[in-house]
Amino acid sequence: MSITDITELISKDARHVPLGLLDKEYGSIIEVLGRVPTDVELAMYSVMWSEHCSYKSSRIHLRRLPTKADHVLVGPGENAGVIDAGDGVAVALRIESHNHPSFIEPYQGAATGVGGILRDIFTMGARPIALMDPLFVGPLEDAQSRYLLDGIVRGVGGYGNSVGVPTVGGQITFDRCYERNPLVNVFCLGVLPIDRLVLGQASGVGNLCVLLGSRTGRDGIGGVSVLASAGFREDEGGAKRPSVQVGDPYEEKRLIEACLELLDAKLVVGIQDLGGAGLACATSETAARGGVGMDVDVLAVPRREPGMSAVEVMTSESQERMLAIITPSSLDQVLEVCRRWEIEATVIATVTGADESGVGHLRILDGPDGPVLADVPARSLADEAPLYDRPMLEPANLDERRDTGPANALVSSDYSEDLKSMLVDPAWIYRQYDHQLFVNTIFGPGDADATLLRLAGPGISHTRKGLAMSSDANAAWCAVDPRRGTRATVAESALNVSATGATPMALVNCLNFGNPEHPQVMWELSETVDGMAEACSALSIPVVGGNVSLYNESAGRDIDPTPTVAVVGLIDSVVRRPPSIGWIARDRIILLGERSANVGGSRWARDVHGVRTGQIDEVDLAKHKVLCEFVAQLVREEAGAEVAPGLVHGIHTVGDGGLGVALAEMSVASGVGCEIDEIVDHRELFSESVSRAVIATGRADELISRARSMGIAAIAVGVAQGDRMRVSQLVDIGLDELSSRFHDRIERALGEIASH
Amino acid sequence: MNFDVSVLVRGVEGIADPEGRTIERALGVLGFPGASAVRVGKIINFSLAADDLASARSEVVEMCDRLLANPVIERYDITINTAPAS
Amino acid sequence: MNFDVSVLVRGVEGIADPEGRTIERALGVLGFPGASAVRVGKIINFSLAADDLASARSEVVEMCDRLLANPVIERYDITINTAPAS
Amino acid sequence: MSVNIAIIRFPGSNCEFDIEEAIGKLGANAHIVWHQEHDLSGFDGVIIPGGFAHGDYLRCGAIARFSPVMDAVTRLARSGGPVLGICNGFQVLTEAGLLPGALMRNAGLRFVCETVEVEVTSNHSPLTSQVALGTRLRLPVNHGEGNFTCDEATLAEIESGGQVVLRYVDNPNGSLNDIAGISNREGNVVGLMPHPERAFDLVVGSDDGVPLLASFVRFVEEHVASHVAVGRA
Ligand SMILES: Nc1ncnc2c1ncn2[C@@H]1O[C@H](COP(=O)(O)OP(=O)(O)O)[C@@H](O)[C@H]1O
Ligand SMILES: [Mg+2]
Repeated sequence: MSITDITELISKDARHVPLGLLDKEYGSIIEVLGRVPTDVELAMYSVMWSEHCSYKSSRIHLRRLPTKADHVLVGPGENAGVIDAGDGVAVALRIESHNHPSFIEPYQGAATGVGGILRDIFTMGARPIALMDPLFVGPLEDAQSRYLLDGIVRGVGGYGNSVGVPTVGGQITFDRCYERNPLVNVFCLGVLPIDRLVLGQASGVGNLCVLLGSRTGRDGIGGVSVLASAGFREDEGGAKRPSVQVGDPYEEKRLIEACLELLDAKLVVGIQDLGGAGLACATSETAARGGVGMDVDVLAVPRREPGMSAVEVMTSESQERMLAIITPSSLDQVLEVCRRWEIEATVIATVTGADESGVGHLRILDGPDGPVLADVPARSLADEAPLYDRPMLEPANLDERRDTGPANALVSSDYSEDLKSMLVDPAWIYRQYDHQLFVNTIFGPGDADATLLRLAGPGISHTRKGLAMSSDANAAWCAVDPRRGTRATVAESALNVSATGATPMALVNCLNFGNPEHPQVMWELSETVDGMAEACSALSIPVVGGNVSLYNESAGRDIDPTPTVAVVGLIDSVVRRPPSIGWIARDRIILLGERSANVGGSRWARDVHGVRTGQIDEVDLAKHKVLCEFVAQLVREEAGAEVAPGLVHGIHTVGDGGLGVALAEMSVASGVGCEIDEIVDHRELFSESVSRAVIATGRADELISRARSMGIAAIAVGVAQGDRMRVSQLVDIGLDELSSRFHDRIERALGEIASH
Repeated sequence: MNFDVSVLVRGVEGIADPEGRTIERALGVLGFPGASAVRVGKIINFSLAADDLASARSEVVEMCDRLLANPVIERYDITINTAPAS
Repeated sequence: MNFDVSVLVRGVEGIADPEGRTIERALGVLGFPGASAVRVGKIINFSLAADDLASARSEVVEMCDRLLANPVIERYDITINTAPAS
Repeated sequence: MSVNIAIIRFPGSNCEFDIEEAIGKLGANAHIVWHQEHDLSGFDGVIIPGGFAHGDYLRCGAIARFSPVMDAVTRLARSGGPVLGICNGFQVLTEAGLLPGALMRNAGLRFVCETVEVEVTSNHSPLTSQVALGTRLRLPVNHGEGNFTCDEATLAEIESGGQVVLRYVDNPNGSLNDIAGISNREGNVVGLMPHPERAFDLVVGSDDGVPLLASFVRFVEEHVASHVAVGRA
């Protein structure tokens, strides 16, 4: 077909417009097929070529991330990244966003976010053993934000608790940029015996594809193209309602057990979860990865509602479904396992060979020998979406935004009150989550800078190893300088993991950004990827997976760039509980890392004074790596020995809220106050310069000299004692008040305890 | 005046109802295979002091929209009766 | 024959109803102080194939006693209608 | 001689592996038994673990009591065999009528996962027979429906009969009389909301669950020994 023919076709036929496809994308489809697509074909292209599924705006940038290391078994591109943890055990990890659905219906949006990420993990053959949920909502003063927070937290808990996977950590950020566009990121980690590792690939002509789990309903049709790939205009929540999905954790629980049993019994050739874009995605991706074709009998798909069309069946995002590719001879055994777990299992497709030119075709048939509703190269759906190198534009006022002058000129009349106002205990959130299941949780939420689990789980051999994980994000840093802010975020996450004695092994990321059609947003994304690549290379942490969520905007306003990272690390031997964030009376308090009096980009400047400008300090990544290794070594000595050396009593990294918040949290955690005489400038108290940690010790000289011998700056800033937190002439707060302001912040805002 | 209010909240058509499905399966296992299309809803009863029936109704509609039902996935039916004078 | 069944399950008198209390408090905060004595129940709707109304009823009573309600804390009311022939 | 303890697994159970590990550490043989089994002969005691047996949408434990294995559990309980229900297991035992009362939604309407303090208030159960009265233990709770309730007559009966075996020091869920765990009148069936198997190693924060589960294993051993003795006589 000639270009003019195609152009003419497009101008006559506007079927693609409501599906979110551009004219030129429609043109590409016609070009691939050499004809006008059928309705089913067009619907499948629209969901598979959506931003959410195809990463068409971000793919060319993501290529710059470092993804390789000897221990990486599976990198980006599969459902989850997988690393080798030694002793025949592998760890699968991934993070995803469920932002738009959580704004429309917070409970179900968050719940189905959890459900979706779990399937990404067990589809690799891993048993999910841990979830983390970085959340971003508007300020607690805003009624809608409180409603969203409540629903989101109930949703995460409602699904995670009953599906039987503990939520062991997360993060909560309150900022006005999320007021009409909350972010719900969900991280999941699973463990597996290495030989159970399986990929989402179809192979073997004549093999059968079995659809497992829930019946297909009209839920979430077009969720990826209409919902996740466009922003919210004013008051649009209502119009997008048909995309809401309802989660069923009990179905998912049985699905996990049935799938792991099928994999253990070696009954499965390949397996893939059904997420965004439903069956269209699962069938085309497995066929494309295996270089084969597939004949799908759409009539065979069990339905929840009468009268569903083939388009609806192929694009429905009904939850709790998996597609398993099996040999015909194992069908009876597969059905038997599913029957035991009360899982519906239906053969819906067969694997077919490639055509003479080596192309595998995905064909959708209406009945086993029925009319062909679609016939497209599988690869064209899965891998050949158009890639965009969208225009990028550096913001004009960068210099002004990065000027640290205004922030550093700020003064307050009452620094004690400032500090109290900045304290938030996320316990209200994690108390609603089972965070102890599998009895692996050495450090759960709130205990330490990172979560620390035993590396153990049903079905894997027991070791003394520990598995650390931390999720981090700081949009305020990134808003001013996405590249530097992302480097700092990765550095903070690596240091959090190191503070539990672990060596960082892998990172997954979730890039939450605004509208990619805004050149400034693409510039932010590109800078973020570069910053992440630089930090990960310098710290030797491979990126094994990620997720990009674009169009996070409301009423034309983009959110601040919010790259969330989750770093996972390993520690060889945990025989004792390592030191956490408490201290003991009479401990000396040591600050490791460079002093800083820069409050640019800090929460103090932003939340207390409303100043959102000012650069954070640059992280020296080479020095940071030494600090991470030093801190991990100190903690490992305490955790790995039957008799601890007792050099480190407590440790806490300095991040959001600066030294002031870190010291306050350490006081509250231990019930012992502190007397800090070395810090006399309020800016030093609130600076968020990363690459720093506070250590409490009874043997200050030994600790300081060990640090300095590694080239790490170390000074004693004060002592742990008494029942007040005192910092020179700046801060003086009774421990009781400090504790109640910390613990009660969210409950008070939600009206669950009366405010003063 | 006092009114007896009853608000019935149910999932909108087409939305999955895992609770209903689980009950249906359990009823089948227990020997009641004749039960089908099980859907579960919630009923909220309360008494309301209001000037008259019309203002009671408009108040209850507002309660439903703001708190009792989630319009994205639920619909509601309101029944109001005059409470017997006590 | 087909019947439309509706089972209303409520807490027995005297047992605390934390959900009702919470809703009542929330209504007060939202500016509806006139609502009182809020109680929350569950409504289970389904269709039932049975020979006649009497056998439908006795089947539903059995379902309630065995599964749908816990007599320690709940009581139930049954409504059965003949389903419109379709 | 080491005793055989059945750990019942429903499709939605999730604490079965945790309790299996704990019981194994105490030297008993723990076997996970599928809920569709009809036969528990060969087992000396039963544990119903935590989780969401059948999704628990209707009421926790409501559907579980109809699983085939529950007939066998009931027979074992009625013949004096030791039965322990933890969290969801406690809910299942009340629904099955093996323990009095019921567990409602938490008073705060929120799921609670935290470590709380409980006090041993009776020895009249397999779980506490070896633990001194008044002992205070720190145990994790993890539930949305742990709010124990019953009618006044039942309450009077369980209080006077020494059936309240554990009480919360600081009540997390609104349960009547701070009840955290109860036994049946005969003292061979016991249920509790806290999770002793989650407090089994100082590395994870507490080992206060050990005395309770050790007491249960000891009770099973004594039950077996007394039956053997009876059989011989
Ligand atoms: N949404 C959440 N879900 C679960 N745990 C959370 C959540 N938010 C915060 N936490 C936990 O609370 C603790 C404190 O969080 P945060 O203030 O972000 O720590 P830090 O600033 O020290 O990194 C951490 O252990 C974290 O895992
Ligand atoms: Mg953090």
